[in-house]
Amino acid sequence: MKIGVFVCHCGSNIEGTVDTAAVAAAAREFPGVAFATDTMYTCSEPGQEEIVNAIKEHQLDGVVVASCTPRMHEQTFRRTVERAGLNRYLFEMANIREHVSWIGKDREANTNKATDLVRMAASKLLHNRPLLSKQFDINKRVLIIGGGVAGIQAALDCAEGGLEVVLVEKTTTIGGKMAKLDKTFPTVDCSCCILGPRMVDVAQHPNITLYAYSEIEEVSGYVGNFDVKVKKKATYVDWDKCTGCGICMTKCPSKKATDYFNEGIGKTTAINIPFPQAIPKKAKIDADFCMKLQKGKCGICAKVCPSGCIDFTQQDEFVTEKVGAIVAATGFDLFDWTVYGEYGGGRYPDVITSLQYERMLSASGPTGGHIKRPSDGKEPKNVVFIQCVGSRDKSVGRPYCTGFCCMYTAKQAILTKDHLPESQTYVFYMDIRATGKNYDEFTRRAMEEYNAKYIRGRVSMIYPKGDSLLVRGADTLMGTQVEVDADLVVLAVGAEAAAGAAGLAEKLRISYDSYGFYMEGHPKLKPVETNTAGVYLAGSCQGPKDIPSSVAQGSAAASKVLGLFSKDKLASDPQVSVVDIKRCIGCGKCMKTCPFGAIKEIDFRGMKKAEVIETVCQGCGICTSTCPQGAAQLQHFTDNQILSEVNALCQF
Amino acid sequence: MAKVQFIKSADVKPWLAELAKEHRVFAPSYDGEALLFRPFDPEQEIVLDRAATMPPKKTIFPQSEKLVDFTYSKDPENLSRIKIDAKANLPEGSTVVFGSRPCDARGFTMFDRVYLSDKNPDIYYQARRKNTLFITLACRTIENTCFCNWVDSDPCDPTGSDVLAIPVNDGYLLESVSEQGEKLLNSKLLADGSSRRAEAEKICQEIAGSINNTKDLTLAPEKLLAVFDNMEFWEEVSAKCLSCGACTYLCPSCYCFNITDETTGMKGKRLRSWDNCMSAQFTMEASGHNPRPTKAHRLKNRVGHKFSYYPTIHGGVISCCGCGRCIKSCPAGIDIREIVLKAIDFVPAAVEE
Amino acid sequence: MTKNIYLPEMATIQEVIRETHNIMTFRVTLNNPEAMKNFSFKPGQVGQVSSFGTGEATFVINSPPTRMDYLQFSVMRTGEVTSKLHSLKAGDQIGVRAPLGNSFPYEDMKGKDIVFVGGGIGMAPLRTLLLYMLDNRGDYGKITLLYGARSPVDMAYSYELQDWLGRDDLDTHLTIDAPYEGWEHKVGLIPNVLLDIAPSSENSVAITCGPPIMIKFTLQALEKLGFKDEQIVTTLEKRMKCGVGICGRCNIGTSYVCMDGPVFTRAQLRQLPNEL
Amino acid sequence: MKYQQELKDSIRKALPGLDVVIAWSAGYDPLHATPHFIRREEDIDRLEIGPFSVHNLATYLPGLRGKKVGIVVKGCDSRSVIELLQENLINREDVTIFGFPCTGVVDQTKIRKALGHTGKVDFCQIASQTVVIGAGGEEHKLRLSKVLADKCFSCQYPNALISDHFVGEKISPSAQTEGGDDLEAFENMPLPERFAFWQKEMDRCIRCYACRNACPMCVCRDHCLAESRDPHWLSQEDSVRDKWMFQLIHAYHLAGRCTECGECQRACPMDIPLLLLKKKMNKEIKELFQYEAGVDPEATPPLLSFKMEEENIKEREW
Amino acid sequence: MPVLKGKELRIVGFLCNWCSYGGADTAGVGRFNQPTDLRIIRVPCSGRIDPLFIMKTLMNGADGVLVSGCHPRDCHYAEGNFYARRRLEVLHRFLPILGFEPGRFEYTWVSASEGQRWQQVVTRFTEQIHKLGPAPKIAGPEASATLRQMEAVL
Repeated sequence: MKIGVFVCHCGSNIEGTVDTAAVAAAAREFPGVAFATDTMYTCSEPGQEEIVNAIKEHQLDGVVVASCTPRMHEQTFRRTVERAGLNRYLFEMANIREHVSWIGKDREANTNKATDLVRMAASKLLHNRPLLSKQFDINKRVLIIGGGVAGIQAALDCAEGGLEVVLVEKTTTIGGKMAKLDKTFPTVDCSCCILGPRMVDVAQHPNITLYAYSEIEEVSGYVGNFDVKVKKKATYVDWDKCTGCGICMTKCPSKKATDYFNEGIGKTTAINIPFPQAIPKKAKIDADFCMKLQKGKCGICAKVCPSGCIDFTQQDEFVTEKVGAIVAATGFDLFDWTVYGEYGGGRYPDVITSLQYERMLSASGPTGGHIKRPSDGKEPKNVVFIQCVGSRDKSVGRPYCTGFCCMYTAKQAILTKDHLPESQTYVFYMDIRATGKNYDEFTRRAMEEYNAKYIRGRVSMIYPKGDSLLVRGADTLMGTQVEVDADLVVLAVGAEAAAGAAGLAEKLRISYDSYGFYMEGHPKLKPVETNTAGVYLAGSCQGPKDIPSSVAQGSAAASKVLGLFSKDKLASDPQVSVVDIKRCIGCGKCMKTCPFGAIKEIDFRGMKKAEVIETVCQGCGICTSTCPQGAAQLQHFTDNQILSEVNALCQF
Repeated sequence: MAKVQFIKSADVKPWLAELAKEHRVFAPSYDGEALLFRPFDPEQEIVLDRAATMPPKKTIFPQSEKLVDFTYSKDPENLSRIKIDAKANLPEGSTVVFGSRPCDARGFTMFDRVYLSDKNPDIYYQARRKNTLFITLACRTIENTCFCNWVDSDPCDPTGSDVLAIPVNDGYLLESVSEQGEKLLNSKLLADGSSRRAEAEKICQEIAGSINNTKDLTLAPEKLLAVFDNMEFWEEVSAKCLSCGACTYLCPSCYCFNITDETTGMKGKRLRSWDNCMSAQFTMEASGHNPRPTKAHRLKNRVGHKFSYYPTIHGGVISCCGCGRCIKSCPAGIDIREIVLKAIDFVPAAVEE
Repeated sequence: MTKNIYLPEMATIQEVIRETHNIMTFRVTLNNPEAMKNFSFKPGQVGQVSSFGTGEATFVINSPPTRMDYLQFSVMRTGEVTSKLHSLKAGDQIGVRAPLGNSFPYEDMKGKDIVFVGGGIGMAPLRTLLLYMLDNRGDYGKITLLYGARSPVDMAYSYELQDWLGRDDLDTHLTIDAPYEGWEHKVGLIPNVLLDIAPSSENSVAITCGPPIMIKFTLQALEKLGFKDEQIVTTLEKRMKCGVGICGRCNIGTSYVCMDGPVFTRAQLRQLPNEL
Repeated sequence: MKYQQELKDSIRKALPGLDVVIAWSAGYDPLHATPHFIRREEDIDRLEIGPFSVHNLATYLPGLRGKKVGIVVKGCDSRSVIELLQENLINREDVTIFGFPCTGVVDQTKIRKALGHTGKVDFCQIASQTVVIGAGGEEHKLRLSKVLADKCFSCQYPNALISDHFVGEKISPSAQTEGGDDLEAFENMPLPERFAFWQKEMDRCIRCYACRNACPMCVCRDHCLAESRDPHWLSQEDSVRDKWMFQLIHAYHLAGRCTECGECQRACPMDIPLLLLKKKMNKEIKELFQYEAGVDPEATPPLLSFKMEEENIKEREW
Repeated sequence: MPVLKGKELRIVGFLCNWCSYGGADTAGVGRFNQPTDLRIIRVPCSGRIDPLFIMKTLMNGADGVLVSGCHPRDCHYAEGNFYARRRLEVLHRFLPILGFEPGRFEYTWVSASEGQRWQQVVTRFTEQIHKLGPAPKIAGPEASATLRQMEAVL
């Protein structure tokens, strides 16, 4: 190999403390180096031209640039050498700026170190091989997991973009948390009125296949070609026949079933449709409460159903969908606030969550939009809101800010006043976080126009006092203790990762943070991508988000999918692991440790061997360091390449 | 007429110290639990009453040696013009190996026929061989694994040695075998030993009598060839083989090697290192094809080479000196004698018409 | 002083020719003019070619002894050394230990009709003998060449083939395994094409070289055409290190491919134990 | 050996369904046994088990994959079988395991040392705790405990942990639970001495790779890094550096897989104390992950798995 | 050649591309002064670091080896550093049996944003190695007792 070495001055950034000419001179003595020079700004137009010309003039077949970090310009120079006809992988960088010139002033030591780094790069380069991407077909269908507002947005955008969409929702209806809300901030318009039509669009869109009351069982394959096994959970109702007429609900004798949609405010029937605007509007039997399923007696619903769709023998069903991309939009769950003993730990019926309160405010909710205390059904006069329940609290392992509670509390304070003009609201808060468009104005309105009393401080205890509650807390601005009589206490419960998020992440082979929220590809630059190609994120599964942000992410994820599918074929990153079938003994250790399921077992003339699925491999190299006989080699970081660097640095 | 000298047991070390002034001297001493031919060290005990774990093979045929040293140098005018300077360094100086056994010394005669052929002499081997002298110790005790008598040798065989030392009661009778050997016997520590020849001869006879009964291996070459294609035979005898190299590396007559290159920066070397025909790598071709793919094929070649091919090429001489180290050191207890005898006795199953 | 059998002659690559996607031909001269002038070999003999730092590999000298401007080796990329050789360019230095091994019995072939059957890289050893015979054309009878490859792009020495096809003292047949656009010659597997051409075995010698599966069926075809074992010559390939019968890995029973081979008649091969 | 006949009967019954049964028979002298491949009924008679049944026959199993194989195992050998099963290197349904209660095997190096040089060995009798060896025309009496392998003193699994046929009665493990006295002693040596120790020991290595090939868990054998050029970890030079590095490769590749059967050390013709490295590795693995190889066929070796929170790894203040 | 005699020791770092290499870059961008001994080998993930590389580096005569990856749970490849942690910890505990001071090898986690932390890690590790001094060197082929004698010309 004939290597060209270009040592960059980077103006005085490098030259200031490194004798680049001396580095280039030393490089001329290294094995394989046929040309070496120092240049002013290698990354500049003339600098790159110099490389191209040198490649042609000296018939170089490998290039080392000693300059800044490869994280900055590796791509730049790879394109440069490609322009000169070399394979982009016949290029190495020595980082003599961030790792040398900028961290010390000793010119002798720096020059020596820079020389070492160039030696290392040149030695590695001697072992580099041209690598080529492979093209492969893609299945232009997208799976969206979660039918909340983010999922709905992503589904509709993708469907509008002409893609076939498979939307999988865990519960019997799409709509997610937003469907439960009465109003939205800061416009105080009807949540259901905004969302409802979008939900109908989903139901009616010819490109969207909706699996409600379904979950992801298994995901295999890779970007462009995922195989997804979906579990359609048994509803005991044949949805093909169910018209959603609701007669069954009116006749069902079991009326003590948990009303999940209404957050447990009130009860519902064992067979039910969660709410009138549900999509799909289909009934489901809650097996835990159905007398027929529990005791074998009853079956009234079957008798009254005009379309004969009740099927008590129904089983879970599995379908496999082939898709090319996946959007996870699995949302969040509410923090279990009962860990707070000071708020009663769940003992006081009149301490409720904000979402329960939301259902109470909703005209289609269990109370028909009337605010009633759960304990006695009376209208409350004093309503106390407590902020940051399960947010910004290290003691319960939730140090992060949920972000949207300040706003919905302001909204609820306003609505409380609207519903009960005689009422007085109090808000115990830590800080008011109102950074969105028109947000701060909104919280001010709650205080100024709706007379919500904001008290900066935490609540230390809630006591029962007669038939109401006494809320004791601190007012840190006044520096005093305060006690407020409360007829109803609403807790602004924070968001946490949805139950099962971790399990799904493992199926999707994406990572999640220590709270269970999914990790985006890059905190700034890849907000909806994950580190698994072809898997995107939307909404609160990545971290708590309000509606506009969730919708924005839904659209962003959709645009990423549409962008991905704008090509007919995908190119795989050739920096992947390759198994030398002659060396492989089929022990399977690589398969066991691959975080991406990118290695499969194949049969080679009757012997078990490992094979890397190029398109799934992400290039981490765990298999390479696991394989005892060195059969699996991560391209561009092979054992020989790393050993050559070691040997260049330490030869006894 | 051979020179005959006598040395008292107590004078052995002083004599070796004398020899060490002019030669590199190797003698058997313990390194851990292994008895090895090590550079003579007056501080160390020399152990002569038992055969060494390793034969003194390394003294002429090092485990690895540099065949070629090469240096790259660039033309400063055109860095891609690279000159390569390749140099061979031949070993110099003379060596005396003390305490080798007749089988050990005889092993090198198997090398000689191959390494010192008229057509292609190996000059590295040649340089060491001619300058390495063996003061061989006749065996006083026989082990279960000894079978030098099967391969046309005996415990007092001087073949391949320069001096034969026969242990007598109070010392050793030293008989020169070669001219060079004779020159070693000029020390003042040595006395004329002619008077004790009879005693020594008696001892030799005694020992020869105590060795295991000999077997006639005349038919081995043809019989081994006859079972060449009988893979069932070879699979059975090789079943317990682990394909390691203990047998070959401890064998005084195994001479196969590998050649590999190593480079560091602008310098490099071409190494010759011991290789092992029991390893699958030995005949593995770059394409992945292996003419000897299983241990059965490889053991067949090893036994075949020693007891059939080599004798066929080299006038009937079996390329085994009967030292028994391969049996003793085999982690699976393979007994090469058993295999050869089995092949000789093998009667092909009658084919039913 | 005795020659050091392990020390290669330094040589310079004069020209590199890319034959196919995995075969390259190197034309080399020994650096020592004296050595180059005195270099003599016979068709079929091989050399150990070194890339210092990587190692040696064995290749037949496929230029004929009658054309001594350079020594030619054709290298198919299979392993470490061949890959390294493929990266070399004109002007680069290599080492050569040659000639090694035996040669084709070209003297015994005088006055006879000659049939060459080569497949893929197996054409290399045939080339040296073919060119030698063409350079001594009067000594030999009719010469037939059948050369086959998987496809036209896998055919080495394509630049010479036109010349060979055009000669009237050489009956050249080219074949590929499957139809290919623009291919004007035969299509079919070598043994089948050989049966079609059906060269006479009368006073003939067949020399064949190629991949094992081709050899197997070509031998059968030759047999059908009446070629006796003594009339069939082929060359063997084995992993070699020393090239001079010492290191001990290329033997088949008592025969060392590096010394007694690589050229064997089929009759000789039948005498060897079965370990190819 | 008490149960020998019972074992033979058991094998006789099973043999018709098996291609081969691996056991031991008498070796080249009365002090040695050798692996014995039983294919035919008449081969059974030569089977012998006892203190010379040193070889870990599990080593042969991966090479016989695809065949129906019977294997006689000591307790320690059975752990290798378990480990091979765990790594899917053999199929459980293809292997028939014959177990017996093992009362310990000898260490040939210790015998050799105890006897000194004797010449020919004529006989050997073992009666309870004494070994009587007839060699060089004399009788040598040795206490069995003087020549038993170190591993037997601390043996916790004298009975096969996994078997299809177990002959005899199970015996209880050794009272001595702490193995590795030599390791402890070694770890008390100053670092420079340890460094010097290995240099000296590795110097005499002849690179025969008996240690590797005798190891039941070294399943790469023909594809080992030791001889490979791509990857090129080692040169073929006779240097302590390369030889020592190979042992480190061996030890590391066995981390969490080694059952301390000691075959590496037993096979070494140069008597290099190779087991020490593996014992150390095992000790650390056990401390870190409470894991012992070759006990549970369903377990995952610790270096092929992880926990998000590692109880015993204190990532130092680094 | 490699080390500046008397000034530097040979210290080799293996850093994952996504976190620690970035952290070292961040330290550079921040102009956080560091000792010059360390040479960094970039690998995609700490999971790519075969502990044998570290052994090989030490066997080749390095005085110290430093490995750094993403903090646990932050691995770009989700699990790489979890495997690395186990393997490196085992190695760390194993090295003393060979006679290497345990402090010659350390592993740690530095994220791409932790430039300052990287500076501290490098400084501290370099100091630690200087305190230990040059590592004991392993004999090369020339040190084989037999060979040495064989090659000695009398």
